[in-house]
Amino acid sequence: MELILLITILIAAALINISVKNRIVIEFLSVGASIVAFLGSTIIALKVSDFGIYSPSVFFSVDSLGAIVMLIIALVGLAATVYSVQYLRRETAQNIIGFTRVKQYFVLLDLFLAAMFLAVTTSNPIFAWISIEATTLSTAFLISFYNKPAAMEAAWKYLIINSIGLLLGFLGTLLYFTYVNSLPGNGFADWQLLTATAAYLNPALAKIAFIFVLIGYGTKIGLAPMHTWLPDAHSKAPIPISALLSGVLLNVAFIVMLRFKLITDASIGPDFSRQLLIVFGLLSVVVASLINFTQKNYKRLLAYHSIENMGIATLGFGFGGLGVYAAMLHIIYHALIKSALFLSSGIIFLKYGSTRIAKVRGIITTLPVTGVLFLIGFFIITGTPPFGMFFTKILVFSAGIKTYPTVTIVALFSAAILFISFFHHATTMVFGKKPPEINRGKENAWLTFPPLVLIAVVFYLSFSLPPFLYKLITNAVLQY
Amino acid sequence: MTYIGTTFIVLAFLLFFKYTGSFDFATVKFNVALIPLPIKNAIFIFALVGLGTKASIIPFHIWLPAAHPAAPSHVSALMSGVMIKTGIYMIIRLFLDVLQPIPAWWGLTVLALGSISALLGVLYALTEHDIKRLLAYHSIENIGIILLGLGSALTFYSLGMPSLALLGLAAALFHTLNHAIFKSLLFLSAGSVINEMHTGNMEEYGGLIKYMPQTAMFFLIGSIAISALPPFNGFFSEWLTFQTIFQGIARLHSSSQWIFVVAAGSLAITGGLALACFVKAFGTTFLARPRSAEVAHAKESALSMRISMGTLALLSLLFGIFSGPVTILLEKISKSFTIFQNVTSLVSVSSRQSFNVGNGFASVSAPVLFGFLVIAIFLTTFIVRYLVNKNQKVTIGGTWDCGTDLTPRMEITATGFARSIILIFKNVLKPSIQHEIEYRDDESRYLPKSREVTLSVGNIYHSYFYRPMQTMIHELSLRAKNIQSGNINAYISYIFIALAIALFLVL
Amino acid sequence: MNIIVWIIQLIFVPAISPLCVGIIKKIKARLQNRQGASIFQPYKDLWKLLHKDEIISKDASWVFSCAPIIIFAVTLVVGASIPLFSSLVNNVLTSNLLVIVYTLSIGTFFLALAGMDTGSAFGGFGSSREMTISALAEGGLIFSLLTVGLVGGTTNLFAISNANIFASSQSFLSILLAFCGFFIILLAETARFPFDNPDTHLELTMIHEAMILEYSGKKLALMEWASANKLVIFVALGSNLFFPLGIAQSSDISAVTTGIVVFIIKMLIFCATIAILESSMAKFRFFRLPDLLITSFILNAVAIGLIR
Amino acid sequence: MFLTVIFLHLAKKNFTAAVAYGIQSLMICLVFLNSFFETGNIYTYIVVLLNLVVKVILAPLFFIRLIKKHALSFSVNTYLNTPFTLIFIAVLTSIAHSQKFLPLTGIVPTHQALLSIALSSIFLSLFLIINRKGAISQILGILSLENSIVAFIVFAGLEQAPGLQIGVIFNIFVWIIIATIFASMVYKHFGSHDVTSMKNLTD
Repeated sequence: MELILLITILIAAALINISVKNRIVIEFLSVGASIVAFLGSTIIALKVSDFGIYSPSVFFSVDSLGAIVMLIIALVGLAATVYSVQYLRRETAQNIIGFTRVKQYFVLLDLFLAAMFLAVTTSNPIFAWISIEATTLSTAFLISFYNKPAAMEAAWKYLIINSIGLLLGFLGTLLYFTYVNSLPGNGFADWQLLTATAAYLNPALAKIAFIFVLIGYGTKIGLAPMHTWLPDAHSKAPIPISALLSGVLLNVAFIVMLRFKLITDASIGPDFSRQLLIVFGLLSVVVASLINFTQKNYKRLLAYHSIENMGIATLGFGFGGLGVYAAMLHIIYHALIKSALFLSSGIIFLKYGSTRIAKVRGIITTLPVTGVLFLIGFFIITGTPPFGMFFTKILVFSAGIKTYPTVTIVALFSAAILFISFFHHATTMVFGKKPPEINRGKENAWLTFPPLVLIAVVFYLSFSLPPFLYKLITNAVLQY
Repeated sequence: MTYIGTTFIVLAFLLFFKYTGSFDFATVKFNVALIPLPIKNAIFIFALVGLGTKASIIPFHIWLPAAHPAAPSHVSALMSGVMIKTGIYMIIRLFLDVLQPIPAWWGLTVLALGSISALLGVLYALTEHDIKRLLAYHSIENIGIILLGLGSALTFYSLGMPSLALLGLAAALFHTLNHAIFKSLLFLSAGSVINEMHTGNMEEYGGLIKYMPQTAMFFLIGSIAISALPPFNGFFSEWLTFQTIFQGIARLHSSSQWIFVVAAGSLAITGGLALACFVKAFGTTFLARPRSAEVAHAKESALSMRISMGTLALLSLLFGIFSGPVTILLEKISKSFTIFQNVTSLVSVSSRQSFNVGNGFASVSAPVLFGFLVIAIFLTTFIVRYLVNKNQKVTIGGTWDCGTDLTPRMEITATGFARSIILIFKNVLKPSIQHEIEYRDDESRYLPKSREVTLSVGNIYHSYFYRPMQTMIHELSLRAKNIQSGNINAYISYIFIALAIALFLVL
Repeated sequence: MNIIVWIIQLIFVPAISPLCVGIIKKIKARLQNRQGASIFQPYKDLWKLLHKDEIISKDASWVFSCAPIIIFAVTLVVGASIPLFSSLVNNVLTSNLLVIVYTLSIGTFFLALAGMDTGSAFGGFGSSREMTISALAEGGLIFSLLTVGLVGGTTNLFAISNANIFASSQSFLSILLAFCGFFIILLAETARFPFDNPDTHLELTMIHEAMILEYSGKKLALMEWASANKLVIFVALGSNLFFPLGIAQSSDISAVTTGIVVFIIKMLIFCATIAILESSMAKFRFFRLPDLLITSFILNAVAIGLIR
Repeated sequence: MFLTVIFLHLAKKNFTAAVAYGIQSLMICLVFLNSFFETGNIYTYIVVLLNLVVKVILAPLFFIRLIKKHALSFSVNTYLNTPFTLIFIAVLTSIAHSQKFLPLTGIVPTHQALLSIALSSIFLSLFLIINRKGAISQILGILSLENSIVAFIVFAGLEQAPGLQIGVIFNIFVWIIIATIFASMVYKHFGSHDVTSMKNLTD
């Protein structure tokens, strides 16, 4: 029941916001909605960890993986919403935007969150497709939020490329129904049914279907070579949206793809899908790390870095075995840290008014707290030993070295290249000599708090997993 | 920089995992036999590169001299004393313990690397005039010496001479210990000098011995110890290393013998050059007249610092005098390795602390030597002071300099001191000398107004190894950026092509 | 009896070293058709210097005044721990070849420091050159001693001179090569032609003299004496390690006396060679010296390679 | 329908292109209608009607209004000139008809020809998007891609529950609105509909 509740509340908040005139109310509504969403999804996650699967109605069913991603959406969504209140106030103060835009922003934000929840929790592939398309549509305007040519261009590319990708995905999705539709019934098939009847699927058809799905949703996940829209969109969107896009949306698309992988494996065994995943994962890792080596814009830096991490997760699922577990953890860590990094980079952006790495120097002197946050986040995300991401990476690679040594070694070295470039950029930004015109300013707690919380969570997770989360992950691993 | 090293280490461990299915050393060691030889060699190379970067062996050393001036002195003391030793520890652990049995060429490779980094390390140290970079390069040199002991140990063991291997390991461990002591001492005293002078550039020091005598004393002791002069500890560990290598020369034949000969030669020359380098360091820092006004404000360092330095100095003397027992102890420790469980030791300490290696091949008694020196010094002083011409008049005068008045610019600089050696080894160091002469007038070229000589050493590792690598990656990255052409039609065609290729590969 | 031998051993080097220098000077003078001073002149010089007053530079520190004593003491220690005329005092405590080499370099170390201490323009480059040469010489020295050590199967100098190293004829060649190497090092270490000119004060050429330029009185005496000791030490090493003939094996008077006589004869030969060399050849340019030292190093390396 | 796709390729005028899209959608509706007559499911009828409203009437109207507003009767030129385009079309069509895609086109053996045509029109629409530089042409291309996919589905007998179809159509509807708005915004910002003028975001 909570599920219906939280989704309806989100949508309701959005709809009410359309008519509300008062800014405070809007902010209050959306923050409240996201808090409710957070609580609801925690309850659901607990339930799932107890009963294995949770489906309030035939239309909805949340499995372990879904629960995990729900938690991510809820947490990051909450952080982003809280953050955006203050962030937009700052921008209105610098009169970059007006009230109507703020309203639009929150409406679309809530819709976006709702769509993502739907995509994860629905039990029907087509509906999942519809909701993912809905995320595209709701974020398109958010990306063109600042209404500058560059933002416009990013949004246009985002719209066109994703639509194409998703249409291909649509075709692939429907190809899975070839057998199910021949069955009597109203043709409303959910994941379980598809998986159950996958064995009767024509193998060649299953292969084609998976290719379409992988290309289609891969576009949304941002796997090379379909990643091209991602850096543009992520770098041009408002910071909280970039955090959501990079931290959450990718994962949503990812798990939908994974569910199709499940069906395909049930039909023709895992090898086929694994090989495809490895190819695309490796491509993404290599391309992202190479491009990042000479990156001039820190938001794009982060964006490409998400591509790389998605690639690593994909590799993990491709390697299978231990890699799956590692990839799950990796996705979780990445979602939280990457959004934290984006949020803190937002503070930097507000301070320096530029997203160029060359312009940003000496954060540690101008914004001490943010600087520390940024640095810690950077250390975690690049897989520096004490933190979780190091172990996930190592586990992924150690899963790979058995079967695909060359792939692993290439991935390892591109990871090293990425670390070096990232290290160089991050240190020059954080330390280094601050430009004279920027003076030390005090930081707003509302802006520094959300990323702080996210990083704290990752800290906690990287040293001890709470039992219910552990149970969820293990179940998910067993399932996928 | 070190991350590349880490990557290689990770790679080596992944290879372990691949064949033994575990990251745990015990397990790996238990079924090390599962690893085929070529893979083992690959592991060796990866591990050597990785750990070599950690331990800053030439040519993987460039991060160390860069890191030291940045770090505060006590941190550098730790870095040189302890941090780079972790690499050594891992090398010992892996090659002597986990990966046994190993082919002989591993040991010889380590030996060769050791001699290279010992020799080049001290040469680069000679070229430096920043005191901390100088000390950093000496750490590299000492790591090389440690590797010499280690490499000979590896070689001996794989050639079936376990007791010699034990000796080599003991030598390596002893030198590790000693280096930790005297290098920390040197860094601390250098640090207190820098605190007073606010610069690491030795060209601006000079005459500090009059302003901070005790620090000078400690630095002197450190220098004596590190340049392996008896009776301080540096000498005895180097002596042991020498003995190990001599044994190698005596027992082995053909190519391996030659590698040992080269190792001995490089070690010998390294000793000589280290001596020269520390004459330069101590001389230009503490002796002669001040080269900058800063010196006059220098004060003796704080008591706590002096105490800690004093302790270290005392330690380095004690470890020298009781080198025999210490070595025995270290051998006991190294016997904890499974391969050395029941190996007859070659080192023995007889009465009068005489400290024998390889029954009568070599022996020295540190206390006797020390006592002998002390007695001789006292005797000489006594005779010269009090027996011969007691009422000698001593007058203080200026330094004679052909009648000209002597300015600080006339005394030798650190660069000038090392210049001859640099020019002798110019094929290795690739020095570049630029003369900038400003004449009084353009007509006569005989009256230079000012002449500036810059003597700099080309960093061949940057220019031939790291720079090309970096440019290569940079190029690749620029190529990769062409993917992001900004043309949406191109982007869509990527998707189309990916789809087509995938479909065609499947169907 | 042993005690007496020991005492002789202890005082032998400082006692005989001025004579050695005197002999070289005399022979050189003869070769230049000069009468030359008596061979006991150096004793008189030392005595005179010891009774002179001193001037010490105001820039000098305690290093300056301690250096002569340390250097002299070092030569005493080394002199006592090498085989001079008898190999029966088998000193296993300090007479290891590495110990000797490195103890000698204590002397070099302090000599160079003393040279820099007064901050004169000469002392600095003097010690720079000295360190350059000694650094390169060290390898050759160790290797040449190591060769005989390997032949004799030990690195204890007395044991080496005791062992009959000419037992096996094929090691003769390597010993000969090693000796050539050693002789070059001897010239370098004792500041002789073609490395250094012991009796010039021309700033272009002097090395050893440049370092002790500031010394006077007792300290100068000690310095001179110490360098003389060093010469004797090297002569002794060369003669007793490479040609250990007639060295006293037992402690009866005849053996010891023959030992002493034989050693003095050897010393005469060495002095003559050095003198003839010095008056027959010119000093090398400084940057040609490394070639010479490297040559000796290579010779020794080959010698080691030849040992079977 | 296949012909309309080709026509879209050839059409120089945006106006005609829009009209052609309308005709294409009409075809889809007819196909749906056909299936309605087969199944007699009333929901399908609603779907047909919605399709008719959204795709056949509204969408072209939007475009025509857009075209009128910005007075760009002529579409921006293509990468390949007409003959090459035709050659490409021929190649793609033959590929789509080739044996390779038998598993895809053989889902319903009776409809194999139709399926092949639908598949080829999918490819052609993709190629259209790649080939055209005009914003509107790209929108049309995507829509025709969607149309051809729908056609493929219908021929392959993969219709979903009408509820879902309505959802999909709603989706498309929203998409069309957003796309047209963006198209006009693009025109506002870049002064033309030439998407190749958007090249600021590289690296």
